[in-house]
Amino acid sequence: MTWAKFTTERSRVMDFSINEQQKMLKQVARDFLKKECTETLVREIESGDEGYSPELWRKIADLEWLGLVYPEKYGGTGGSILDLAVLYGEMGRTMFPSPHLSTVVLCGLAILNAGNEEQKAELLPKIVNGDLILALALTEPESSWDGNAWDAGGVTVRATPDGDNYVIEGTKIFVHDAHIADYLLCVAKTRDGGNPEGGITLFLVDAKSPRISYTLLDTTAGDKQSEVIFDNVRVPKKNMVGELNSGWAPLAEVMQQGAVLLCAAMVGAGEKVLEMTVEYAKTRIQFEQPIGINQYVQEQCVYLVSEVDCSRWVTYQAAWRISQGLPCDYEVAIAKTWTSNAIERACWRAHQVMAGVGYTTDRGLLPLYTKRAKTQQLYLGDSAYHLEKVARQLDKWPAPEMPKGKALGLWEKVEYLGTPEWYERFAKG
Amino acid sequence: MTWAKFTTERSRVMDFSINEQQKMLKQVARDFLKKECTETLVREIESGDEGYSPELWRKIADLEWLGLVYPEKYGGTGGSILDLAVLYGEMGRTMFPSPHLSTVVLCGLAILNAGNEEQKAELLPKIVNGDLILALALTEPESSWDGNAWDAGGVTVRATPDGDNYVIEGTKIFVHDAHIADYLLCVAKTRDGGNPEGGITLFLVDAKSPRISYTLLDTTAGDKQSEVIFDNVRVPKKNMVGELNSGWAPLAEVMQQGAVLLCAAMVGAGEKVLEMTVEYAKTRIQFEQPIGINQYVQEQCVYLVSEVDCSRWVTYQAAWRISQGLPCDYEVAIAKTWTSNAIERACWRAHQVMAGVGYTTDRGLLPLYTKRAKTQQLYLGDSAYHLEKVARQLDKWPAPEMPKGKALGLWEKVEYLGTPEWYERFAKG
Amino acid sequence: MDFEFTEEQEKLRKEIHEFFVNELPLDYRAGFIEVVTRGAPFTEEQLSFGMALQKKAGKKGYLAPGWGKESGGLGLTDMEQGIIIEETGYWGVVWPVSLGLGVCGPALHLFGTEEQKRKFLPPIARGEVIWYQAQTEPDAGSDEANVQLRAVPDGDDYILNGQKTFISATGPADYLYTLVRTADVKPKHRGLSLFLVPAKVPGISYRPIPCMSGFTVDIFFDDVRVPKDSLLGQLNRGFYHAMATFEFERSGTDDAARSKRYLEELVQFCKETKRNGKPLIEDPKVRETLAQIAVETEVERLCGWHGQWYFAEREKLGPQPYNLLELIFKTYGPIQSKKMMDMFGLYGQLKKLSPRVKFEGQVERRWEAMRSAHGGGTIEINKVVIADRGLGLPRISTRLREVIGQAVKEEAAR
Amino acid sequence: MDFEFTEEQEKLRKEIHEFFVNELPLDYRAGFIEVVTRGAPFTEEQLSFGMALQKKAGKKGYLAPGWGKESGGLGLTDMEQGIIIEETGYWGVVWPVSLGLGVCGPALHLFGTEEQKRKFLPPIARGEVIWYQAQTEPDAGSDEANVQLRAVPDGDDYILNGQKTFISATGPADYLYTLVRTADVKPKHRGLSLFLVPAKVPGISYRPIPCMSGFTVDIFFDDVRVPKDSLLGQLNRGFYHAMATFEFERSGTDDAARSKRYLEELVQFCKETKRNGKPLIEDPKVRETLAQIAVETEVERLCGWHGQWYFAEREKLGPQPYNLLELIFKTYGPIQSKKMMDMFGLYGQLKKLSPRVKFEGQVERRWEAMRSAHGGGTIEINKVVIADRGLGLPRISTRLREVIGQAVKEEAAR
Repeated sequence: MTWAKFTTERSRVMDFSINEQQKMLKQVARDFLKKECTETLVREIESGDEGYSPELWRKIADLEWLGLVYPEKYGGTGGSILDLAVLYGEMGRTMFPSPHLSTVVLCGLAILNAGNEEQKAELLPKIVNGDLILALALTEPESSWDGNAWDAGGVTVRATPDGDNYVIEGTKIFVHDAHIADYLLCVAKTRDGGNPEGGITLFLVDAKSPRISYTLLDTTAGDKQSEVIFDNVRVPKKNMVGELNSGWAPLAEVMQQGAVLLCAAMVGAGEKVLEMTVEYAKTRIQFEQPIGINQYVQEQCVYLVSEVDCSRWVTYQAAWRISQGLPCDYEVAIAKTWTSNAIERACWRAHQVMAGVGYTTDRGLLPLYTKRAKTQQLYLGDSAYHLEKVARQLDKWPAPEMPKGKALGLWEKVEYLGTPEWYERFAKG
Repeated sequence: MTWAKFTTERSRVMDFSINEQQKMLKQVARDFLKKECTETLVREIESGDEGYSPELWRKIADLEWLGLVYPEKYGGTGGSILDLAVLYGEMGRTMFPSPHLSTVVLCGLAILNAGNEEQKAELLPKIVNGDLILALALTEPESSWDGNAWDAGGVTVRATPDGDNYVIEGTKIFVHDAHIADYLLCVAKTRDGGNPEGGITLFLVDAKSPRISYTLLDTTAGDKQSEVIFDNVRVPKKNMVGELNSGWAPLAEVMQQGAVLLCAAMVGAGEKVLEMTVEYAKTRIQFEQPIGINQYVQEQCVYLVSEVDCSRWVTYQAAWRISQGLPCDYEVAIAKTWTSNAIERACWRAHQVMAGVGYTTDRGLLPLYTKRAKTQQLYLGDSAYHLEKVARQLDKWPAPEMPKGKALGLWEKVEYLGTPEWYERFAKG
Repeated sequence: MDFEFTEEQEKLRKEIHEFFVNELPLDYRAGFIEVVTRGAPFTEEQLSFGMALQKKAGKKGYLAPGWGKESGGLGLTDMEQGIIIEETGYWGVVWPVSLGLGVCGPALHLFGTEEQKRKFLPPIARGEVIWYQAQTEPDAGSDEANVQLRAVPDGDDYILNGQKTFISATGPADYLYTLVRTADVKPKHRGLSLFLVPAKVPGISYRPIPCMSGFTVDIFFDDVRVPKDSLLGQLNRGFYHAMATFEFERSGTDDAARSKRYLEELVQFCKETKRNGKPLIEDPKVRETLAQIAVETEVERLCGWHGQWYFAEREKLGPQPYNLLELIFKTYGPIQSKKMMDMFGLYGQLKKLSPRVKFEGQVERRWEAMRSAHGGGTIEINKVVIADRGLGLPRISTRLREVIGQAVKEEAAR
Repeated sequence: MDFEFTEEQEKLRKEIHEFFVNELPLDYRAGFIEVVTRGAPFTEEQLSFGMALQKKAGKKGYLAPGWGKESGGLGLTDMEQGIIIEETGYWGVVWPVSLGLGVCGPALHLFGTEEQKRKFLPPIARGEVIWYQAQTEPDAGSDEANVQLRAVPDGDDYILNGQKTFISATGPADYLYTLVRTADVKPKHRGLSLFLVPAKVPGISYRPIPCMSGFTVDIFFDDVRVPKDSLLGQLNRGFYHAMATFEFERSGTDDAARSKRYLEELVQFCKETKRNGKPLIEDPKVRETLAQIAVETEVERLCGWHGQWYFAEREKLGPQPYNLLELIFKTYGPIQSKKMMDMFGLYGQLKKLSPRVKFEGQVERRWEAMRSAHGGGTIEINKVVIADRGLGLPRISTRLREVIGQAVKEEAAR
């Protein structure tokens, strides 16, 4: 069907589509992951101890996925966070297990943004080549309980200068990929009093340093998070990333980027869950009909679409704004709040449709999608946390602009219910 | 179909049915209201100024509805709150507009419980005969906003002794039936400091006293609530109901009774809304079929049943406990929290089914049921208020009892997922 | 991908914005402007203000910016149109001629003769007329094809008999856009035609239907004679024409903008108003409620713009398989309105004109309006459409419905 | 009307209560006792503890208190049975023989021969055996009558071939209660029969199905020979027998009691545990969540008791038109489990055995279990039943489904 064309031309902005390069990246990733990141592999990694496949890590280095957002001078290809979001969509789709977020984004981009030239020149190419795995050690046992896990105010792990070193003391928890990391990017408190954000310093800590101990936690999604105890660990001063007491700003920036990329991964997972569910609704026969003929089933599928689509839009908007260097606090917080909840709901709806089959852990990946969504919801700020960030933006809203026309008193005296004054004139006239 | 009878006899307790007298009361009320409380009448009263029908008020006096819960010595018939709940179900069903709750329950029972013999002998027979209308003046402009409208701490209207009188000063708001009342039962503060509940006194104030002014509010449901300003109103000391500073306890009791009766009225309304909706679902034809064949419509009807049934059970449990003189704080709070929300949801579901027809205000009463439910939800404590009352009961829960058997360590070492140990033995054995 | 606008587009937005800032009265309230410009413009004063504003906007081309200049438009692209609609929505303005703009206009563009276009389009674009969309009938609600209003040819004319109901009355109508049965065939969709009928010809009468919020009418057709050129498009293709036009109703950037303005006013109220000595916005529950609504409003905004973008790109992308705007609005709107009302406690029940009312009773009005939000079809019909067109789930076709209906009847008769 | 119990009933309750207090171990956790007594008793130790406890309870008659003494019961009324079940539920105990008690036992009472009753009932009541209810098949889930497991007569025996799936395995089974196709007729419901089959006869094999929480099995029947007296009730009436028995599954006072105990432990945890220096229960959001769950748990309790009461009065009142317990449980359970998990923030994701786990990981376990709570049928099937039996809404009968199925196929083929 062709539509009448009322309008003369198209506008190039407010564009919801991805560009040609992004489409290519997406297709390559889709093909690669379909072949390499099989259901079997995902299961193996889930139940294994490493939590990732070193072999695939190598392969994605070859595909340039590890340097996608780094400048060419460090071996990267200079892509944007939006490009990376496209890739994360595909990784989320297959639940590709890897320390990409920890290494490339949370630690790597922090180094890129805050590190000195020497650090960048040394570390970033290694990341790009797949030779280095990093892990962000931020959250702590107390702060994770008290609700300020992602705030500077929650940091109590302390770094104290001692000659050419700093000595780090305290416990981090829920540290993703710590067990396989070469370095930990440790967020430490280096000043008392004042705004806590002004007293945070980042340290690159050799993961094999003496007096660090690791304990793997056992989590819903079987992803690998650790408790990491720093028992007076000595770190050379040159391992400080950025200036003393200036660590929070670059960290906050990568956490926003990370949050949006988590959303992108959730969106990719949601797309897959939607496909699985609709496919099941169309092919599962009960009472001589595909179950998708039932409105109860349709309802779940319809809301699944809306959860996934809306998540995609809020996520891409946030990723695009980051990529454009535009203010994005509001959009990132909205993306993480909405998407975290929406994809959890989406998985729940899929379970309603797929019932018994969706419940088994050996005949499909739905349980794992459900559990991954939960972890991703919690990571880098849960819904409640980001909702408060949204609220802080509302705090800053100016008073709504008021019109300037003459006051007319049109609303003062009359309720709007019943039959309007003009009606009789019209109906009888 | 007959059921095999495994068990030898029936038990007489945990009985969800109403007794024979209650059934009779219900039937009489149903017949009377069907005839007298027509849709036309309800509409007339809604849009009129009085908010009730004096003629019907007289008739229900003849039916002994005004003395149902009073002792015979005052002209009553000695019924229970449970009996009254049955009647309120029927009144709620037709949205019978009357000052029954204000007069008979909130004020009348307060007088019965706290008043002196002289007050009771004078006032209660008049109530029973339909000669007296009373209104409870408790809530205030500030307390209604700050969330302590129903707490002693929210009372700022002050009564100060002056010779043989008390002088009452301050503003009450959301006073139901004040505009037609002969007396107001005014809840006043008579002591500063200490527990506010110990500083409340009840006064019967002649509604026509000088220096009282009334302003009708315009509410969602078109019920008649007023702002009442006491500008140094003089009240004779003998009009004090109960002892000085002892007003809160009897008031709290009637408020609980009133809350449960509001629930009973909501349940009756919910039953009617359910009937209307199911009837519509069965008879409205679209696409050659009754719309009730659609699962989307069935879903609304099914939840409507559950909202109404569950509301009935929690309500009757609370009413029964009150009638038995058993502790009921938990059950009353649960009844009001649940029922308020459930009946609002029920009405909303009815609108989903009845769409346009449910939306018109001249072809059915659904809009009015919806709006009445809202008023009843707010009156005598909204959901949030009663939820906090539930929480206070949780505060008092003792620690759960622990068993005393030998510790076995059965849960210490094993996750419950995967294939159990005994399985191989069973499957292969 | 791009989530912003060009400088020129922003200039246009500012121009529209200024138009409203200058034209709307000082004592404006977002929650009530609708009363003047749509809903039920109640008083004669409200109606004349609304019509005067509409004509001013029409003169500037703001009503139908996407239409060609010959039709009274500005010949702008769909995206600019989206911006103008969004800005209009932000101020809560819904034009009395909105159905003329959103439904009749597109139908005329798609199916009208040159003469019809010349005659009808410019007055719509200039905002000089009011159109009703007369579609629903007592037995044709969700089942839109079950129309019984009948047109019988009689010489050079048609004679119309029947009834329409629940017709939104945005002021005194000039014309009706109406779906009429012109043949008794099966499937019944194939016997309907669209007619453009003057609102006040002999034989047409009206009856008011008071509603929970807003105002609708019954329209009765009693031997109404209209000339044959009142037919829009092909005879007996009216249902399909209407469905094709429906696409134009489905994109909309105004809904979220309206919600946004409303939220802005509520946030401001919560900053200025104290509870227990502290600004309301510092209350954790209020804070959470407002932020959650802000999130949903942003989602709604993107739904609207996604629809607009898709619409703009339709030649490249094909017809839009589904549009989530309505689903989101009808899912979250009722919940939001309840949460807002709950924030106000006992004061939530006070209506606009009540003494002691807070926030001008806007929460009460919104709650009431959202109790029964079925404009443009129930949410259930919306879900049916998405399941069918968007997901290709098995569909109960018209033919199948007839089979089932028959079987149900037989079974009941057993 | 009465919402309490007699003194004697309270005495009975206390007796059962004491039984569990004395028999359950000190290191008991409500959230995990199920692992031992049902769900997936994982270790051999857990299994033997569960079976030993079951036998102790059986010896006292607590397993089937409503059955006659000749069958190993106590001959008590339905209400006393409700009390014992409630008390058992409070402690989170679900007997390994629960399906024997709740399904096979009633079916035996209703349809069994005297010999079958004598043979099967007492071991169930004594808790000496484990029964599986083998109903679901790959193509017979919600459509329970679509059974393909087939029994063919062969001399004095039947030969069974086919498969059952998603069968809850509460321990090593002794017997299977299973629905089998014994005739190919239309409607397909009329060709099914119930069989009682020893779990370990030649030709039966099992395959484990690991699930999100809990454990189920596939059961394969490969030329399984069973004697003709394995048939329970009438030949080809099995579906109707199963439906009649279903009524016994639908009343239950244990669900809410289990939720209540769980809530009590959580409330206690929230009193003992501080967040930001204050007991968790003082956090407004936590407080609201706990209170809301308490309200829903009380509603669930009354649903259970209403069902029990109705069941007890069934001769006076007729068959129960609907039971809301499952609807309520499956509607609120998932929401509750999410809210509880959210209370724990990052700690919510820690499983029972994880270092640093809080509240023994009970919230994680419950959340996971409630992601997919379809035991006893999906909530959708529950709604279909209530709409049909409870409300008499128009029903898509079997015959009609066949008509529709055929029409859909034809349409797809067009």
